[in-house]
Amino acid sequence: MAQVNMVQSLNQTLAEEMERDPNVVVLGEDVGKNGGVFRVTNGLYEKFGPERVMDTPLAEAGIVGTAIGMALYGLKPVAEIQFMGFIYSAIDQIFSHAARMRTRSRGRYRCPIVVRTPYGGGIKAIELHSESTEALFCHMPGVKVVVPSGPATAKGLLTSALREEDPVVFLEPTRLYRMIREEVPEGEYALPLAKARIVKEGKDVTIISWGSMLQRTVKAAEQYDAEIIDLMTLSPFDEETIFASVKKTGRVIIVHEAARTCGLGAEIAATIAEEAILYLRAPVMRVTGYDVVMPFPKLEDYYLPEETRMAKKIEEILRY
Amino acid sequence: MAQVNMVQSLNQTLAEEMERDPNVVVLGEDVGKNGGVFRVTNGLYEKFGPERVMDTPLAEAGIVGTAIGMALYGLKPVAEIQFMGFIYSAIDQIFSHAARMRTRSRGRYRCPIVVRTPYGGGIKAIELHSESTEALFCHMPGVKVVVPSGPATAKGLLTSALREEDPVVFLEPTRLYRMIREEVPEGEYALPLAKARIVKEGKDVTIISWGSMLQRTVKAAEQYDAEIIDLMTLSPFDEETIFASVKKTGRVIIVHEAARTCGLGAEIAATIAEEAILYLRAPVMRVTGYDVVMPFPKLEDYYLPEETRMAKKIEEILRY
Amino acid sequence: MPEQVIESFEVERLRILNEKGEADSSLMPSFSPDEIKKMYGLLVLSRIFDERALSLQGEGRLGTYASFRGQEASQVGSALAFDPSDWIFPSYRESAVFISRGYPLDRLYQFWSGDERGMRVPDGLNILPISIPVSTHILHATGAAMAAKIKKEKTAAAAYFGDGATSKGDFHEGLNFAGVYNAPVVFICQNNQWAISLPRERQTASRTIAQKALAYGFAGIQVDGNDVFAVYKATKDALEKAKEGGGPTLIECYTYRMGHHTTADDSTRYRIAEEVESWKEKDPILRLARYMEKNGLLNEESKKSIAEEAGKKIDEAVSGAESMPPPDLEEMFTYTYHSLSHRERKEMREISDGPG
Amino acid sequence: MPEQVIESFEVERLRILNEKGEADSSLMPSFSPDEIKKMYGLLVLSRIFDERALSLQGEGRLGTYASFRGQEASQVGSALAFDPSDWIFPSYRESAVFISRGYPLDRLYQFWSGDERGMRVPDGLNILPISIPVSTHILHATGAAMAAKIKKEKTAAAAYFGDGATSKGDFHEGLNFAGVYNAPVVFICQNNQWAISLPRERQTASRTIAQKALAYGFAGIQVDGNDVFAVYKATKDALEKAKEGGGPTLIECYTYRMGHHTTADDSTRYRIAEEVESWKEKDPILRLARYMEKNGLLNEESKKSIAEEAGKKIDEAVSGAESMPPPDLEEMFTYTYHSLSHRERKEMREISDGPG
Ligand SMILES: Cc1ncc(C[n+]2csc(CCOP(=O)(O)OP(=O)(O)O)c2C)c(N)n1
Ligand SMILES: Cc1ncc(C[n+]2csc(CCOP(=O)(O)OP(=O)(O)O)c2C)c(N)n1
Ligand SMILES: [Mg+2]
Ligand SMILES: [Mg+2]
Repeated sequence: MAQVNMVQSLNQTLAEEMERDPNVVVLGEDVGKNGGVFRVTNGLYEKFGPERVMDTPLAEAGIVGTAIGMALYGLKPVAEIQFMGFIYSAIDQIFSHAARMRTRSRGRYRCPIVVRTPYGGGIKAIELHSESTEALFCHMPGVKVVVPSGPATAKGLLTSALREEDPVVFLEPTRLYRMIREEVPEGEYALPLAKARIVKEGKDVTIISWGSMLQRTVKAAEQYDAEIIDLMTLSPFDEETIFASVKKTGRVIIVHEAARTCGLGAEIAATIAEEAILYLRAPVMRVTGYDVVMPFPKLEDYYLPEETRMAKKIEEILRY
Repeated sequence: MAQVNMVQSLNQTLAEEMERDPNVVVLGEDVGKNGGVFRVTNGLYEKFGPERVMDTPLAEAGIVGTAIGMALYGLKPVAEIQFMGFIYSAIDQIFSHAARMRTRSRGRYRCPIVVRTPYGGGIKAIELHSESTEALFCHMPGVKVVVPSGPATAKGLLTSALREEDPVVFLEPTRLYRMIREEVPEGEYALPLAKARIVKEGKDVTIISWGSMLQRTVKAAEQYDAEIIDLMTLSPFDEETIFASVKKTGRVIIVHEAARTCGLGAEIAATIAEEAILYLRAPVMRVTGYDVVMPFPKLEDYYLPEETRMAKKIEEILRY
Repeated sequence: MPEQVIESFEVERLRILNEKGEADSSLMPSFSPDEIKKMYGLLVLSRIFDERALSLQGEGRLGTYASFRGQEASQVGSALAFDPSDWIFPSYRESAVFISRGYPLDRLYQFWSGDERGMRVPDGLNILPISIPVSTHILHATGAAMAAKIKKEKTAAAAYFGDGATSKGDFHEGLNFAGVYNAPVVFICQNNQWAISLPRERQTASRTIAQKALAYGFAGIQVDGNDVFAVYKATKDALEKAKEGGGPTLIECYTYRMGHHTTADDSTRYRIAEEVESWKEKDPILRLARYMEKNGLLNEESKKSIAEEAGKKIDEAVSGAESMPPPDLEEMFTYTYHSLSHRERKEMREISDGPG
Repeated sequence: MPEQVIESFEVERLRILNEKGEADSSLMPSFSPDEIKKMYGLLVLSRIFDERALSLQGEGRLGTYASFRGQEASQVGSALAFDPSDWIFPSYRESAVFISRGYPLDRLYQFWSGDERGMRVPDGLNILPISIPVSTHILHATGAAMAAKIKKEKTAAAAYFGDGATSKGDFHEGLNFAGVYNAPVVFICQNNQWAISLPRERQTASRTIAQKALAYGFAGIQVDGNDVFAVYKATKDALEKAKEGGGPTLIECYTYRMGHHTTADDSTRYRIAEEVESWKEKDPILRLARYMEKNGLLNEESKKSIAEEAGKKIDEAVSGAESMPPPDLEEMFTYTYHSLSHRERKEMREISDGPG
């Protein structure tokens, strides 16, 4: 097993799945010769040629819309949206078509596209290059939402996404692309979707986190006997693992980078309150981004939840 | 005061505000001669002419995007999206531009557009004519979301929306357009945004509802000593009124038509749990649409929350 | 080279059959008498399907319905040009395309009665469910055509849409991708002069829809959309070109929506009766009938028996549709994902606990 | 009329100043020597602004930056054609448009250093903040132009965008609305041959960008984008036409992006050095300098002093930008809405309780 970063891991996974399944094709802006602006598709163009690695015109609805057509025809398209901030013009294609093709045709057609996109802040980028609006997609039935938090989960989850029957929005935490190196299993390695992962067991508090925030959460909780859950699939999310942990700890903090209001944290909190309130020894708490437009680099460190803010919340909930 | 339905009330309000403020213009598909497919803009074209009541080409991003340009130039555009199911292709313009113009320019520019759209099911319509995805817009800082529940609130809220400094997504419950007639104040009548309304006071349970669901909620709760809150502005929503009621009743049910997962109900539940948990005598419960694509007419009655389902939940929470 | 003309373009219009029923033999595709009779039969079947749908709707037996009266030649003529292996991406006004493709008539009525099961396309039939959001399915046709090319299969794809659909970004992106990838796709615009209440001249300032193809580097052609022969020929030519690697084509079928936009619409609010009246003489069925009568392919008697036969099929379809049992509640959940999510399972239990 | 040509179109290309610095006097707008010197001054100032930005970025003193080297004539030439009352909707590569419009240079650097306050456009200056999402701001220009028309004000609006932007739906919808409403708007496409790594030929199959205007029923023209006179003239003509009620124009400035896409890009991955090399001779500043030298408007000495003066302005701008105090944390909340929401107030309190 080699030590690789997330970009390399995603890149290898794509290459392996393209090798395995001739129907897998990649499309998006600059994914070809340029290998993607983050190099996630590096070398695929050279290896699989322009028919399977398509540099597209600059049109996000076009990328997702043609991917849908390809999927209907029998391909397995992996569409890259260059930054999550540019997915909004493709939302109509995702919501009105990809998510509905199966139900609209009562099962005759399916639409197993994967829409990959880097998300989240912390890379000192300009406007709309730091979005984390995963909750929008979690609200839409028919779409799955998946987020890895490191090189190994990136491989396991992308492999599964590429073998899924349903459309998947696959969010890649930009800040972590090159930050973490870890051992990634070689060969076939698939992590089941809709299953969370317990990163660290603990008794005093459950912290639920994902993607960009996981690594910070783990650090922030080092001093505590915290159980840390990496949600991995955000929709549909793994209630079972959460409930089991809540029953054990009685305290829950949810951490996400997205704005608080109507973020996925709200749904998790509401679900726990509805179904596991008797186990709670404190209110479910959230550490999140603020309800403002993600600021430019000069202020982004104040926007993003970081360890101090998380630790404060842990203290608060433990005192409760 | 005359007895009017919601279509008439909205229509009169638009006419009055257009009379008052020459900068108010209306644009959208079929809003001119045809008066809108639901006739909300009926007669405005004849009264104010084609420059102030613009039949646009079929292009939702175009409608909202040009409205943004008009707002920047100093007009007060009211854009109609024919059905909420077609707003998705305009989401990019709303999220990436309307919501950010003020912050992007540090206050030099503002973007006070109103995007009106009929939402919700119950009119036996085909696909994408029954969406209720208000939560998407509540997750986006910089946008306000407003929903009337009857002819009078329609006037009061639309008047305020038309005088707002910020972009407003104004959702009109299609099912109620012609269902309810009530007295609507004549002349100036503005209901403040971000303020909820207590429809009925009560002691045993607080039921929070809005728009399309309010009228059913009121009926369902008739037999109970329930306090019913019509939220009216969904973003930013009125926490104060909610907290005050929770303190009184200790029990909360939230009713919405949208799919449960990541609906606005989740945020309200999470907020209450975070800030008012000590007052709760039961978990916050939700009565919502299911996590499926809104079905066609043959099944829509089973999808939409109705009185029996609500009453059951009231019984459940009172027994808790 | 200061002021220099660097490009020049032309847009053509094709018509084979005029209103008197006279065909231009130099352009006429070689149809056998049976083929022409088949065309006529489908035109009539479609017309009766449409009329029946309107009356069923009036009786509350169907939901809101979109009539295609006047556009039969555009739909039947083009649909007949496809191979079974080609892929069709229709909009909501294309019932006659479904009918020409052999789609079960009862399922069409079932769909319009508000039942998703009507769009369970039979296996092996390469047509997509109706796309309700205008224009957005154009991209799917382009994508499917790109896929066919990648898979090196000699199939083409086609999207049907209206004049209104050409204003939306998806049209633009769909045609642009098609041009760039030289995809085997045919874009069939039924320019019926109206998009609900918006007349064609207010939809776009370009004088034709066909010329919009110039923006994407491929050919656009306008055809008389009430001339079933011209529509057939233009579509056939475009499909052949596509499959030979010649890339996409935009076909503008110049036609007219004789009815209201849908049964929920009242077109007298925005258009004058004279305009509708003036198109009656251009009726596509009338025109083909005249041609056939002139050429001994149709007489009063055969006309009647064709209509009767079609009527019978429609009767059967209606009773077929109306005798279908209502959908199970579970239907609502079954197709959201490949398999039920945890949450859906809980919700299904909630629902089956009792009504509401 | 079976097969009939119903439309024909031409696309023109305009150039006034050739690479040797010779101007076509029949097309040359009447500039005073001072006006030409002003143009030259702005070209040089812009070039130095750009070079300094690149070096500041290299030192970590700016964030990711988009160089416009090679496109100075397209930007300065067009920007000078506007009246102060006209409205400009720029993209991220238009620093020279901002500079020509009189935008404070220090604010530009401030913006590129990752500080929103840099896009606090000074009151009275009719230019919008940079639009990061490609193409989407085109609609705003159309909307503003529609508003000007509604308000019966003789102003025009203009959007700047790249060749890549023409592929997106917003371009289509923006131009189509403009055509339909005959709006006083000018669409200025800087076709710099690349959209990050995608060459122009793969962006669209149409041979020119200019011809895309045909789809919307108005004129498109290609100009030599490295010829500041031609760009000025085309823009001026289009603006005048717009204000006279003649409707929109699409101007394709045919130019070249000499640098990487941004400082985060490495263009050697996808394009060959020879191509870049071949455009050096076409440099817009070089070309104007040659013209001016030929016409006694520039010599070695004045050239040097213009450059020095520009350098000084840039020095001042950099130190101005770098001496600005960091933004308050509250800044993050202040501009979300007209006034703080309840929730924002709570969150602000949370943040000011202490770091993080
Ligand atoms: C994206 C979208 N916007 C709006 C609508 C509502 N709508 C349905 S049909 C229609 C007009 C379509 O006109 P056209 O494309 O000419 O097709 P036609 O109805 O004439 O066949 C409109 C506005 C829709 N279905 N989809
Ligand atoms: C909607 C959107 N998609 C993708 C991007 C990422 N991106 C930034 S610039 C660019 C290429 C733009 O090319 P072009 O329009 O030719 O302008 P140029 O950069 O050449 O000036 C891309 C893909 C973006 N900013 N916005
Ligand atoms: Mg039409
Ligand atoms: Mg470019």
